[in-house]
Amino acid sequence: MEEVQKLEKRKKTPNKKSIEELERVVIRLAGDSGDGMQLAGLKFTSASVMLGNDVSTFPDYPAEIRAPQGTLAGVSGFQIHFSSTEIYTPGDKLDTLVAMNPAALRVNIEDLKSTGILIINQDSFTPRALSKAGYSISPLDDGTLSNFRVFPVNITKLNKEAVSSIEGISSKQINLTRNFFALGLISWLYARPLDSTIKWIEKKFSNRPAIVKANAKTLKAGYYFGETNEFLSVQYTVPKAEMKPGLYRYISGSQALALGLATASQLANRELFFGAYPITPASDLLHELVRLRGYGVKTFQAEDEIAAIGSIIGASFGGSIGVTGTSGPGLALMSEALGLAVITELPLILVNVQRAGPSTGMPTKPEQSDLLQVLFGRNGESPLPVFAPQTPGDCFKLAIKAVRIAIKYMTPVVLLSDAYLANNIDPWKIPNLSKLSPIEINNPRKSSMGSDGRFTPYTRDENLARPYVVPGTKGLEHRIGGLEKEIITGNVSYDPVNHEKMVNLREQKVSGIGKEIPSQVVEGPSKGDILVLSWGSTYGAAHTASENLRKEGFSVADTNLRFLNPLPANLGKILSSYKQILIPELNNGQLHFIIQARFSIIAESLTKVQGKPFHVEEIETVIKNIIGGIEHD
Amino acid sequence: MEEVQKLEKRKKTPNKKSIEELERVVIRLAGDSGDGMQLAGLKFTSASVMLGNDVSTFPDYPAEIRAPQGTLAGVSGFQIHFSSTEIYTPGDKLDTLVAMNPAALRVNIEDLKSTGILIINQDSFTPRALSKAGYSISPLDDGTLSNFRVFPVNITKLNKEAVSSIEGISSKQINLTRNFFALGLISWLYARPLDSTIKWIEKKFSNRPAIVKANAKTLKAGYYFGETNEFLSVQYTVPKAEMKPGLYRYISGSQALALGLATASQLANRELFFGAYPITPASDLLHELVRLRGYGVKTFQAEDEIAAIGSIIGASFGGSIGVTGTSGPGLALMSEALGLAVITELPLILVNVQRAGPSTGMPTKPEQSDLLQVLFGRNGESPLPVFAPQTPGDCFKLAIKAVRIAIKYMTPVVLLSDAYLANNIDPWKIPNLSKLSPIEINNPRKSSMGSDGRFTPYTRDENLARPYVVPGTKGLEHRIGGLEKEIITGNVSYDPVNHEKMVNLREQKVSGIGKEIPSQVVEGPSKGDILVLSWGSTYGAAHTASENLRKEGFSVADTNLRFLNPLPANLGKILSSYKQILIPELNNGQLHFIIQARFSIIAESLTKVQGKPFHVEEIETVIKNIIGGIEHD
Amino acid sequence: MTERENPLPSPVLSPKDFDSGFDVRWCPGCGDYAILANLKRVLPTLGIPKEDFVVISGIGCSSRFPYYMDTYGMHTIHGRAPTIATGLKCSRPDLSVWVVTGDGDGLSIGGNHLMHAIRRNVDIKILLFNNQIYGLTKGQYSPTTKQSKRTKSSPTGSIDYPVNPISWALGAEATFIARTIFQYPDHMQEVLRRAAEHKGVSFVEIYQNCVIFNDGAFRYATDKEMRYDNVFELEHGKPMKFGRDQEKGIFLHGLTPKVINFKQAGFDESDLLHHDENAQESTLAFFLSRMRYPEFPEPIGIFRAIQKPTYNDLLDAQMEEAKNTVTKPLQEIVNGDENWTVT
Amino acid sequence: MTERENPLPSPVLSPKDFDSGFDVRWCPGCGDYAILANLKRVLPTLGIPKEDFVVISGIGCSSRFPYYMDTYGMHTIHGRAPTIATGLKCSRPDLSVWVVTGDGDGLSIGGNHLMHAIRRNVDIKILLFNNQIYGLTKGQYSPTTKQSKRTKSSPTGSIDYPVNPISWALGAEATFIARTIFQYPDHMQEVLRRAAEHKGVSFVEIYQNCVIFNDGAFRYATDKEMRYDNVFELEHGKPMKFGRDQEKGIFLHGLTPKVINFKQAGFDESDLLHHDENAQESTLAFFLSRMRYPEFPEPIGIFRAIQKPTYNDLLDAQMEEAKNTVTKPLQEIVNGDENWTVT
Ligand SMILES: Cc1ncc(C[n+]2csc(CCOP(=O)(O)OP(=O)(O)O)c2C)c(N)n1
Ligand SMILES: Cc1ncc(C[n+]2csc(CCOP(=O)(O)OP(=O)(O)O)c2C)c(N)n1
Ligand code: SF4
Ligand code: SF4
Ligand SMILES: [Mg+2]
Ligand SMILES: [Mg+2]
Repeated sequence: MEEVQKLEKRKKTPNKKSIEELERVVIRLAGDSGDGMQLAGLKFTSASVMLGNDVSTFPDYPAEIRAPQGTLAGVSGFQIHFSSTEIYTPGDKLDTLVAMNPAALRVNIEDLKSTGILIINQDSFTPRALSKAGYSISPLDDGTLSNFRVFPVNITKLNKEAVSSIEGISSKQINLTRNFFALGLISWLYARPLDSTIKWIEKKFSNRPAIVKANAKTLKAGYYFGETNEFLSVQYTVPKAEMKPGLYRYISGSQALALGLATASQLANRELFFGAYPITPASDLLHELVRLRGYGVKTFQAEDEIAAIGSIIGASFGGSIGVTGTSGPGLALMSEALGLAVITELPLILVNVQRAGPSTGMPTKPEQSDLLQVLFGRNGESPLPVFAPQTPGDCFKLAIKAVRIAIKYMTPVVLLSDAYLANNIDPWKIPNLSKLSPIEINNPRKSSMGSDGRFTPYTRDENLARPYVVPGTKGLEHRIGGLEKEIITGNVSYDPVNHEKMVNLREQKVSGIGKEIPSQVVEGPSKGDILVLSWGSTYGAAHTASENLRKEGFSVADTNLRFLNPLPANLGKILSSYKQILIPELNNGQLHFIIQARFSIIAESLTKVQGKPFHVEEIETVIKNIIGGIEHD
Repeated sequence: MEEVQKLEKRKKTPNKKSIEELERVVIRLAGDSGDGMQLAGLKFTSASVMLGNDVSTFPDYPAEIRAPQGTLAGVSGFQIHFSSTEIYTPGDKLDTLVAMNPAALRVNIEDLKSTGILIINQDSFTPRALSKAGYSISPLDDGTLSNFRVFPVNITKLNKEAVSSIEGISSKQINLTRNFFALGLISWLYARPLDSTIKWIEKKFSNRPAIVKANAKTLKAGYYFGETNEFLSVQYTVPKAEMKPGLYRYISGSQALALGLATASQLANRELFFGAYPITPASDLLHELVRLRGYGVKTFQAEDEIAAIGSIIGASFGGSIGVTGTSGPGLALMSEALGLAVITELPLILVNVQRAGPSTGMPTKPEQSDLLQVLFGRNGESPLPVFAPQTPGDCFKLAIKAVRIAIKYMTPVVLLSDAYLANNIDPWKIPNLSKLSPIEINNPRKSSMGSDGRFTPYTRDENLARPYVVPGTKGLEHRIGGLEKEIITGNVSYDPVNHEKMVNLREQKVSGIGKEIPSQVVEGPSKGDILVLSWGSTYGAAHTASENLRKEGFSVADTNLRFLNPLPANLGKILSSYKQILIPELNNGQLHFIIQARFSIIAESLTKVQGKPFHVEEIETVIKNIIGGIEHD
Repeated sequence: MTERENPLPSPVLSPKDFDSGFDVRWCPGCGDYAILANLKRVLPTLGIPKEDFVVISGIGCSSRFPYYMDTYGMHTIHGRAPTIATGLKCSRPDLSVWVVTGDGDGLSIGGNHLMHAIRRNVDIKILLFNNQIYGLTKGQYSPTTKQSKRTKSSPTGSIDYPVNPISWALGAEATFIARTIFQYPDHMQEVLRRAAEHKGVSFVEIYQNCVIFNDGAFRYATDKEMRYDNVFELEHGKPMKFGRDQEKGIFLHGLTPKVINFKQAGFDESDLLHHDENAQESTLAFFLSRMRYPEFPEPIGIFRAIQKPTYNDLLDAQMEEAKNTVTKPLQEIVNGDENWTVT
Repeated sequence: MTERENPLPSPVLSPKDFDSGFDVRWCPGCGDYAILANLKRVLPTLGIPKEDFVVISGIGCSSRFPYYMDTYGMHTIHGRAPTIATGLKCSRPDLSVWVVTGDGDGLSIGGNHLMHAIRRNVDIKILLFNNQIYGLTKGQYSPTTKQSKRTKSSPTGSIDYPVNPISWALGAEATFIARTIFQYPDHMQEVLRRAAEHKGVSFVEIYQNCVIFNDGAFRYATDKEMRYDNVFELEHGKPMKFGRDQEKGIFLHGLTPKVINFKQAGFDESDLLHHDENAQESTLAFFLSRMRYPEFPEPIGIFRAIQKPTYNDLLDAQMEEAKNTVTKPLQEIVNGDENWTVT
């Protein structure tokens, strides 16, 4: 601890280097997947957040568990955007890149801004490592990096020097601390304090004092190296962002979803039953929820996705809040059972964390290409509500909303997240749970008894919802199932007109959820040249692009759909207020298809199907092109 | 045989009754599911077809295997429309109804035209049977049938009299021949010869002479009864239809599909591998194909639908023509594997025989509600061609076309049939197989070898198809799979730009199939007030309605889509030539959704979701309403 | 958690109380009727309130079962009943959860779920109606259909080797396994009662005759003349014998069974193999499951009944434990370990 | 039917010929490497041309296998490899079709397909890489994970009872069943060779160490000090014995195994239980499958190898028969029995 105090003092004594203030910065730490870049990135994020910056991050790790060391496939990166103004994306181009080996350099260099800072672990640029990364000549020597401000540092060596004298540290362990040296160095560069990281180290390794020492020591060594070494001549600071007052934390989409679901369970005073089968990138939801068992969250690892959704249908029938989480291939397997939930009108939540398809596709990469599947991927007319959170924090909100709607309307609800949203880490203003309104259950009413004295499970309330009656309730025994059912009694019916009525009732019930959906709000002018209509996680990039262009004086508005079915009631009116509608999405135009179908309009589609989120710039460019086109008219 | 000759003679001797010629007639034979109505209907159809009528039929049987005798649920019906002009549907309203018991009467009476002929088996109208059918008073007595020409006949008694003297006939067997008495009676009424039926009986029961005798005898007894009995005073005839010269048979959609697939297999000179799991109404395809084993059709009954499609993916990889057949719930289960076929670019055919949904729905009833599912029910961007035959005969044609396209373009193809098309029986002009052009295989070309001397399975030809190389081919060993693959080499690739290119290539390949699709042809005026745009099996009703109205002088054109993806290239132009587009379909507006999305137009939707095909009249009414609306403009 | 009313004291119930009032829609003569009648007789005797029973089925003729029982029920989708029952039982351990399935529903499309429910020892009661055919889809062969049988989908004879449901359930580590026959009412009621009382998964194979598509498949076991030679009842601790005069006995010969007319041969009952349904290891039960007609008489009754903690109990124990270790309200978990205040 | 070239005479192949040139992407130290190396050694010795091998896998670390073999191959979807292999083998009986699967891929999501492929005796070779964990999804428990194990999805210990893959395969009526261990190269090669040569389905469980998520799960069987007491090799016709000095033997005690230091106790080898891999009934194999560490030493090698016509042969026989009975061209079938001419 005295070490830290010393450090703090040092920081206060002005050093000879100049300090420059920046509005916002994007950095990326990249190395081999064994190099601990994710951890270093998280700690840098913590420190930035504690400093009061607005932050957005993007972790990016290899598909393989342990790809061969030093290969391009094994590169792991963590991007952090920190800012003194509100930000919505992890940033496009990098101000600074830290590359721990040649492979990391090769994979990431194209994202570095020209004149950007490039910190390289020079020790790792061995001939063998270079050739593994596919370099025949070292890029340090061939002039290809001349656009950047390159700082080769002997990180391996310096780290070793810092750590090797500590007692109880094996040579294998020594190299595992390199990430903290790098973190120290970059922390100095952007004037991030080390205390939160040191506290974390102390807690994490509390029973391994040598490891605590080693990590802390090399962290500081990196910091001092930046401070004392001549070649980094400028230190950058990013002032506090103005943020709404309140208690904040940072949170990933997966965490927020898990917490939202647990909160919903408490609000409904019903157990949450989470049945799932592991699949990337949805497994984290299971890992998060299993640790919330103490809060009435029951988890069940099923034998496959069909069993997962089956289990939650059973649990929902029993009165629990049935939830499952999956990704594309698993969703495909759930199609049939989801149809059963639709026709039995049981509440449940299906979280689909989208990844790049088709088929197995690119399992770790984000995409928004399951939208049409969740809407239409079932046999027969099988409508259900679909919501898509826009940010990690929104995952919490929409998780609660989904449970509320599912129970109130007796319907399955799909939440569309994606690999980006699930892993992305954003600061989040923590809600006060006691302020959230309880979720009420649709209990049976007197009117649900038929003339023969038997319970009629398909009587409907004013929302067209049927009563939620669970086994164990005396006198209300009833049977439900997948065959078409008679209006009111729920008995099996093959009557043609009854079938048509039931198809329409199910449709009307879901459309009726429109009244629960807030009016769509547009940012920017309420009429004008162009409206950027995004959905779900593309919010950040779309909004930032629009805002940037508004600042440049363009007539651009933007709005993000969090409710894909039913669509907000005022959407049609909004769409008709702009000359052009631009729909950016991480697929081949699925929302675009829906919008054209629903509103018979011609909209522009901007698609990106690269397993990567949009860059702000990509959207800006297209908007400008379109506006250019309009002005030529 | 002498009996038949006698009968023939009798027929030629003019009887005292008057004969009236009709253009077309719709009759329905209805009874308990144990009453043999399907068989009687089929035989009546045969006879009509032999007479040269155009014919269309619609069998309708209960969902239960053996519903309790005499109940409404147990009623089985067979409708026959026979005509001297071309017809396209089994007809809306009935000219004649034969009701073998009170339940059959109750279920079917609403479809009988007023003044229609109602023949009733009076013996079955016992108090017990009446009450089973939910009648408290006999409808024969309460005047409710006064709109019809009612002919109560003691069919049970008359049949017994005809048959009981035959040696070797048990009392149980006696009652089983009643359907032939009824068939005889109605055959007289519409002047159908009995010879084809008698021949069939002789063949069918060749080793049970007593049964042959009994059936033949009661058949004739029924005929003579009609002829001699006073109360049926008019005999109706329907002259031959003018049909294209050629060899004809009658055929159901299931049969035609099976024969088309077997023919395609011969054209491609590849074994057909049919892997399926039984499901109503698709099981018949398995039953038909298993009998074609002698023609190189291998069938495999899998443990479920996932295994079924898996097996055909394996068989296709091996070089066979992989085909599966299923219905809604099974299709849902196949979603994931279908995506694998898309990304591995293997040819296969999935026949989806649509039934009423959602979930288990009404398994025996037709619906067109899986269109969006086959287009979009897979994770990721997963395009594939979708064809929908319009008639049983068209099933044969499109089965061959599907195989041709699948192999030429290396893609799975979906054929959308439905419960109506599968069971519906139409006369069919039999094609000459030797006139069909062979199906060629996309063999590997020199250009498919990479620079490292390894085969590159994702090289593409001018159609963007990859070569079809099967295991066992020396030197072309390669691996395929569900992960995104590198352009050309097919190696696993996580490269963002490669992914986007592959997504687009798959899309373009499927769009490119457009050039294989005939230009959409419109019947009626090439521009005008209204275009009726139907798809698949709604062809008959939509076309008949339009034609009827054209005859009445309305400006109505009609066209039927057999190719749902890609859509015919000239469709956009056609759509723009009419003031209104009306899209009738047996779902809640799925093609309507697609058309609006693709062409940004406003179209009218006519939906029917009753598990029943359209009546011509239903479409006529809507067309007239719309035209009325247009004229008010 | 739920709007349960106080379940005690439960009124005395009769089979009629379990009548749902629906028209039963099986074919006349279908073996399913007998099973329905017997279960309706057993349920009222269990001391469980009617509203605590739930019957979950898949798809098939047999799976129409829930509609005919005035309990809670769900007629779900093909092969998935065990998954729904598992979720229900885990979330509501207070309920008595029954699964009704067929040889197609349970062993063809649903084999995996059945196996996993069995393996986990979820406390559900599984009744497999085995008619060795797909009834509802009108007569294709099933995974239990005898090889060479001609059916709709195998006009020249099925080439599938049938699975042995009892051996299969043993391979899946079932804690309770029994077999009974649709025409053995007393036996069936006893087996159903025991299945109900077993704490853990109960797997009961019921031979059931499909009169339409596979009539007579079990005649060897139901025919008055034939049954004595082809079927024997397992009784815990008792010697295994059969025949019209109980004159034939089963002997253990290494690891294979031998049938000997032990009375004639001068053996004593005590020389016969004795049944031990509680044997911890499943080898005896497996051995018994291999005895199939026509080579051997077929054992019916309880092959195995052992105690292992149920999945749902283990799950609840972990839930309890977790709840007991909770020290802070959910709000604090939501707040997280690292947070900061913006003022 | 296909564009096969004349497959004979096949050149002499070496393991290197099976190298696909892809970078192998398993974690350093993963047990999968050893299996890959051993299979590459066995395939060239089988006298089968390289182009006639096909390796089909599902999804999982293990399922990346086909990419590393220069044969035909397909990396399919999770759990479905047996279905694809079945279709392939039935349509192309001339090929040597291998399935590579994991404990999750094969026994969790894919259990049903595996069971049905086994039951049907399709002539495919199934290798189940059992590391008792889900590797690819980063460490959740699998159906073979030991109870109480803490994993990502069971932080306080798994409550699932594991399945015994050998017992399970016996319940599915496998005709060839074997077990081997990733660190027993010679044994594995012998087992793989026998599996390849078996006509019918071959089911081989391979213990495989996941260094990242379940390291040491099989230490009892691979550790130099421990293996002698914990593992014994089954040899057809030979007595079952083990121990550093082969001093311990297996005795049959009714239907349960007994382990006795038979040398000390004065028994002769001939008193020991002898292995019979060809036993028609599967009871012996089942009995052996129940011997699990730590209560018993675990048998490895071939549990069972019996002959039954394969599914694909039966299918081809029916096809042949059908073709032989064909008397008229397809055109006549298309024409139908009842037709008429319009002129
Ligand atoms: C996903 C799906 N596939 C297929 C079917 C069709 N199907 C319904 S029941 C059944 C088999 C029934 O056999 P079994 O379980 O033995 O029941 P049984 O009718 O003999 O009682 C099949 C194949 C279906 N309903 N759903
Ligand atoms: C339909 C589907 N569900 C889930 C997954 C995710 N998944 C991939 S591999 C796997 C389990 C792998 O375990 P195992 O078969 O034991 O293979 P290992 O990695 O241990 O070799 C899972 C759950 C998937 N790819 N597809
Ligand atoms: S088809 Fe068979 S199983 Fe189904 S109801 Fe009829 S007799 Fe019973
Ligand atoms: S995670 Fe385990 S099984 Fe997968 S490659 Fe790594 S060590 Fe092997
Ligand atoms: Mg059955
Ligand atoms: Mg594993």
